Amino acid sequence: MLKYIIRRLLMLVPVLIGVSILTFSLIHLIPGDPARSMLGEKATEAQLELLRADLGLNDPYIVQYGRFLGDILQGDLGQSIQSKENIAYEIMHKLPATIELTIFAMIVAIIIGIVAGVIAAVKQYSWFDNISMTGALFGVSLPIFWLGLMMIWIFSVKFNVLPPSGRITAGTGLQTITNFYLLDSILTLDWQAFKDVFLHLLMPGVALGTIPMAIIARMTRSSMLEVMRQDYIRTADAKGLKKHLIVFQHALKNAFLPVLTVIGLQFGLLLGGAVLTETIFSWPGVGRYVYLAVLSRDYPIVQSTILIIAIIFVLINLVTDILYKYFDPRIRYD
Amino acid sequence: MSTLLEVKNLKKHFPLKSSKLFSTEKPILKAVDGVSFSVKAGETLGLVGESGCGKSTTGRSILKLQEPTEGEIFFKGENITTYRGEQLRKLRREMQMIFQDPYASLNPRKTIEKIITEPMRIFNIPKAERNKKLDDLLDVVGLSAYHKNRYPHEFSGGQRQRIGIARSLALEPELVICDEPVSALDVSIQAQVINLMESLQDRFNLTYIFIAHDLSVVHHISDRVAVMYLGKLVEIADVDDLYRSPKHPYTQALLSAVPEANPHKEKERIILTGDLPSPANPPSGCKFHTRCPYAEAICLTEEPILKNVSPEGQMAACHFVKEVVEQTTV
Amino acid sequence: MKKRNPFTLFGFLLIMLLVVSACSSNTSSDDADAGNDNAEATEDNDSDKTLVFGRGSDSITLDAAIPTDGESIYVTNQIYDTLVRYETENTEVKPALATDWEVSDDNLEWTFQLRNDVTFHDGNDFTAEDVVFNFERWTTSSEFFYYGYMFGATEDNMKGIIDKVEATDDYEVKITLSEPNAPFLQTLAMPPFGIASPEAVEESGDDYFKNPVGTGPFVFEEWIPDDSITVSKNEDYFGEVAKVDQVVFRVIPDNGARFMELQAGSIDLMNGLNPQDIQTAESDEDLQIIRRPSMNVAYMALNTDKEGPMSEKLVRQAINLAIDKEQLITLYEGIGKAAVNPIPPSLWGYNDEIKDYDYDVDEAKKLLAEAGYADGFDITLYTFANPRDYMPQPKVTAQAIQEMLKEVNINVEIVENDWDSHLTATENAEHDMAFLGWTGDNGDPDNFFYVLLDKDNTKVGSAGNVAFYKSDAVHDLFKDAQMEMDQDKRTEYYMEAQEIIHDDAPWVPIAHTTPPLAGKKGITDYLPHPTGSEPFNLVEIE
Amino acid sequence: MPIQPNPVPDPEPVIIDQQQREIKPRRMWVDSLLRIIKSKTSFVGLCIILILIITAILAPVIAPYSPTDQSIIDRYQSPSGTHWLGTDELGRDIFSRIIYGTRISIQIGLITVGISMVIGVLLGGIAGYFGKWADQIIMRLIDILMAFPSILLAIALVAVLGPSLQNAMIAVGIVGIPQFARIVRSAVLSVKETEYIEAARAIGAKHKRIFLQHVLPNSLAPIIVQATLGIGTAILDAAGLSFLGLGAQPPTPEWGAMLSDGRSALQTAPWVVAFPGIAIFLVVLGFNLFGDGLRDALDPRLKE
Repeated sequence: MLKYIIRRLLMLVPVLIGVSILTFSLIHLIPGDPARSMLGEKATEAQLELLRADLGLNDPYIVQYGRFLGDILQGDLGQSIQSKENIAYEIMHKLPATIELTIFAMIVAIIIGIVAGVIAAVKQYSWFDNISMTGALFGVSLPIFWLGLMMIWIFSVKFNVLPPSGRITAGTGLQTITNFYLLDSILTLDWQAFKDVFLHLLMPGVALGTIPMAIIARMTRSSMLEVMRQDYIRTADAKGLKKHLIVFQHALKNAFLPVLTVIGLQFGLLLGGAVLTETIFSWPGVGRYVYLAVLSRDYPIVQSTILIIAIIFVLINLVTDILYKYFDPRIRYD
Repeated sequence: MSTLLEVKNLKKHFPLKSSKLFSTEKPILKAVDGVSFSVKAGETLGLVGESGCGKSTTGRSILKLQEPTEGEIFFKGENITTYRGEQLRKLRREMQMIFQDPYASLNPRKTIEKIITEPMRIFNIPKAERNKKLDDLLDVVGLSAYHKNRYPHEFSGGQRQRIGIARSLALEPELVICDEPVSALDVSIQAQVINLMESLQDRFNLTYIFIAHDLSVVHHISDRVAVMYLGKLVEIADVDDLYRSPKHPYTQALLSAVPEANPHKEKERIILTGDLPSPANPPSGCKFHTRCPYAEAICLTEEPILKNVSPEGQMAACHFVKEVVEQTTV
Repeated sequence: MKKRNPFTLFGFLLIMLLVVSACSSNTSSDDADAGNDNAEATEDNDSDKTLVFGRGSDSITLDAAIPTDGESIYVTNQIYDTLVRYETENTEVKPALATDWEVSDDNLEWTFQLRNDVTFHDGNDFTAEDVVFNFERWTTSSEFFYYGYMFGATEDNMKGIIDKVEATDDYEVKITLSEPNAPFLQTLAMPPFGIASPEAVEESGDDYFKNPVGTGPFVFEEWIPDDSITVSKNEDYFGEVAKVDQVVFRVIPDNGARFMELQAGSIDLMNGLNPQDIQTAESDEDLQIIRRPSMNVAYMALNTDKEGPMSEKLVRQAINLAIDKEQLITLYEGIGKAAVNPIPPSLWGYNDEIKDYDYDVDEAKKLLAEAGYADGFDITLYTFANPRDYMPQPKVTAQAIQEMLKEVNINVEIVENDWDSHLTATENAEHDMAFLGWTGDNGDPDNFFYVLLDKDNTKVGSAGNVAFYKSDAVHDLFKDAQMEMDQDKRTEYYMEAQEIIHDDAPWVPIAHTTPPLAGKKGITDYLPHPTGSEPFNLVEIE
Repeated sequence: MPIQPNPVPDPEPVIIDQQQREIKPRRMWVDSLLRIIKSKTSFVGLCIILILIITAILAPVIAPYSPTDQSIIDRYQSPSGTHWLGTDELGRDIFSRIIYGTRISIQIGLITVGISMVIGVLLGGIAGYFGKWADQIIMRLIDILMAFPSILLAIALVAVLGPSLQNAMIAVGIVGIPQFARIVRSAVLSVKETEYIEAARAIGAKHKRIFLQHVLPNSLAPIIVQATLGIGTAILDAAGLSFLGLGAQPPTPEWGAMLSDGRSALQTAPWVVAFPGIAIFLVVLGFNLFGDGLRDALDPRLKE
């Protein structure tokens, strides 16, 4: 197992290098002079020169890349053109918001997805099966930005039961420790804040979790159906084991592996979907950060944020693969 | 009869994937490990051996569908081992192949016409000539013209193999390598196809290398037979000599397994013990020693070379050929 | 292989979550601590009154001297004081850091008596030397745009018309001008001339813009970019100490979402109400609409400096003719009046004899043909994503104009940027046409005319005159008006200038608005100032 | 143990039968079509797609108004007899805009998938066909592309290229490349091992011919499935970019952009947001249903 992990980590190195090269090149993909496109077409030559020197655009690419890589390895992601803010600091500040949102969305997706999938499989061709699978099909086709707006319209405008944006009501006075507000409110036993944060999470979380929920439900169902056709399940059935015992003790355990892969993949995709969700719900995370940076042509921010998210994505995939190997009795790793 | 093809010390090794994480030593599968023989124009050489012995690899290496690891191949006196690209493509006109599996060797998305005329298209033969040739070929292999717009799946195995044969003859080659052309076919159809091939040989003056795992099939069509075991030739001889008096214990074992037409004739069957060793990890010395009933100490350490064992030019690779001869002739 | 229960996965995930959070708190322990302090501070005053103000975009900077945008000034206005301030409801000047002032007969020497009981938020005493420091600081860089606009500073003459600033006593400052400047006192009341603590400026250096220190009614607490800025009451304020303990400026970019937050009660007050939401707010018994007195203009600047059609007067007039302002103004849902001149009619000096270009497509086509553009041309219209007080629906307005100009074969490509980038782009003259607007800072017409239409302010990279309109005749009139102290004579100059401007048509004036704010019913004494921002010390919340 | 082989090979009818089923091209298409029509869901998908195409072609006939005609006075009218789906912020007829939007969506779907497919097939084909270092290099490149969440990569690319529908299509197209490349590669790998490819080499066919005439046609089924599903995803992603203001620019009646423009009136005129969203949803659903059906019909092994 350790060997496998080491090998996977080694395989990660070229991918990460590639990822860094690609994000590094982003700024050079800008048609024309990147400095000019950041400062506008009538910027004076002196201003341009200043920015070029600032970004080191005059050096050969290889030198620039080396410096870029060196800076990253030291945790220096440069600074914003507009606000001159330290980007690494900003990302560290905003990342917890995004991670909290994606984890919440994923938990919603996993719980509802697996439960719906299992019931649909156990009661194949029942009305529940039909409805939940139709729902799942709809789920993967829904534009989440539309879903988000419709949820706001229904739950905030029509019924006014959920807050339409943000992470927390200003002035709630939550003591921040980890910047994962839900966790913070638990740690400080601030139940008022917990409720507030939870309500804020609900709509964006569900909106973001819709697609993975649908995919997990479909995967769970088909994987369960396959497992339940296997001999050992029939044997268990023949032995007279209780139905729910068969389902949960035997079938689900074995049907879980393909679901796990899907979960890992979707987790990464959520990071992308977060851009739309965070924009709609004014969620102060990295998704909205990178979006605003795109609008204001703040390329260093775009570059760095994308790099960080890609690294997280790659790591999540790695963890999924390792978990997969860990749980799969059929796979050996020597 | 002049020598059409000569193979000298042909080797084909495949590197295997290492199962260890950081091993410097890469295991190698020696599919063909030093094979030499020659084929005369107009004759048929049978190449026989169990599956995995390297006979198909030998055939593919001669056609250079696979690049030989070592050794030389002479075709009409020219060393074609180093041929690449355009030179090699030209060579295809003179050397062709008939494949083992008639179900897999025809592109399912092309019509019979397309399949058979494709070689001619590749070599830019004019359309009129192509069409005439197509009709001829269909006729020769026993199919009718109305088949030409059909797809392979509409034919039976035997018919498909005829299509494959027609394709290989389209460029009028001199040498045809037949890679177990009938092993996938029904017995009744096997005979038809072999008869067809024989008549085609006469008609077009073809030279065959006929690969088979089955001595009985080869007996009928071959002029000479070469027997392979784990990437090596163990015996090569005229067909009649070989069948009458096999010199190598492996040949003997193979022959003894061939059923006789006369059920009353008593026959001593030689039963080989043990499994076929893996070519990735072949035995030392004589590769056959693990299963040879006559094996002795020398066989474990020293590899026998292929040598003349009879005045007729029969060759075998065994340390004890003489004794073997005596014992079996008694 | 042993059997493992896959459901330990959930446990595993939870542990991962904990580890990740632990890591994040480790790596950013500094700010986590800072966060703790803040949180504790707020927790201590749990019963404190916090006013949450929702707005569309974040401040660009908290350094009072730099920003030109309303959102930044909104906040700096709380943190800083100026020598003089405006009256709460109009642009009359009243004492602030200066208690008294007098001007010499030649109108060149201004002497200010300063308060002696003021301390900066960092504890330093406020003295005359600090005023000198600030004035000198403003001449060190063209980054301090307002100084340049208001006092005519250029790269060659960074001081502009301010010759000398001296501390004649600990609490007396003398400012010597090189030429008379009529709106001078009005100008000094503008928030950009807020006095910053010299020590803080020097200490923070490049980071001063996010660590502002002034003398104002509120003390800066925290800035979470794109999210919120928190200021808390200055207990030692020399003026009226704030009635609320904290003001949080929250960024909620979407007007609709912001209004929903207000409806939901998570914010107390907001600007940038969508015009179409006014009715909803009025019919909501928990909410009130507060209208800001009008002193602004929204316009479409035509880049007269750009080679091609925009440099032709006939084309610019044709564009004015081709725009159906009556239709356009309906997009304002009753909060706007069609604009004719660059200044709002409420301001003195407004020329009401000028008749607006009538909507006339045929005439417009004729003019275009005359200018040689009968077949039309392609052109860009730069607009911004975030609504502004004077233009609540920039994108829709842009589309409406796009469609109108299509009638006269002008093919408009809309380029939408966020607010910061829009300012940068237009200052850099990238546009053919651009939306922009202006809210008067000091109640003097000069503050509109000189900033927006004088050739002095056409420097690419920092232009306030984004039409890049360079008329010497107009420049002379503006200059004369600046140096003339008599208001009647100044009015004459401005009347004449408006006629020239109307004819040259560097703009399509669009609208003057009375920007609506919406707030909870419980808010009292919120008195919106015509200049667009006001200190919050008088506001009371239930 | 007697050494094999038995001189009389077993005619294995089972294997033959199976292989025959796999390689009946014409029959396969007919069968697939029948299966799709029989399956209710994929039939629904097919219908949606057909309606979409017909609508796009007949847009000027179907739409009661021009998609860009504005009448500001009539803005934000709720759905009625004159304006079936109401009007938007400039008084434009939403129904007409959605009808014309079908053209944009089809254009987006085809061009984007076209970009992904051509490059993906090329890369995946080369990787699978030539193997070795070509495979190594290409697949590492694909790995790198796949290391980015797709929407994010698209956003980054648009950020660099500048916001426009054309650039959004390029970006979404690039983001879709890895999917195609991987699918094509694995299809090519399995086709490459077949004897008819060796046969083609034996008759002297050049790589180009072998690839285009033999390998590609036999790898088609998964490519078609991916293309169908890909169109749905592409429309969704491009709408997302337009929603963020990074795609279609006004006055293009692109659904994502329409939805985005209607946001500010969510309280007073929710239909401005609702209907374009439903249009996106239906079309994406159509391609998803049809793609799923195609997958089941064309290649049972590709089932999830």
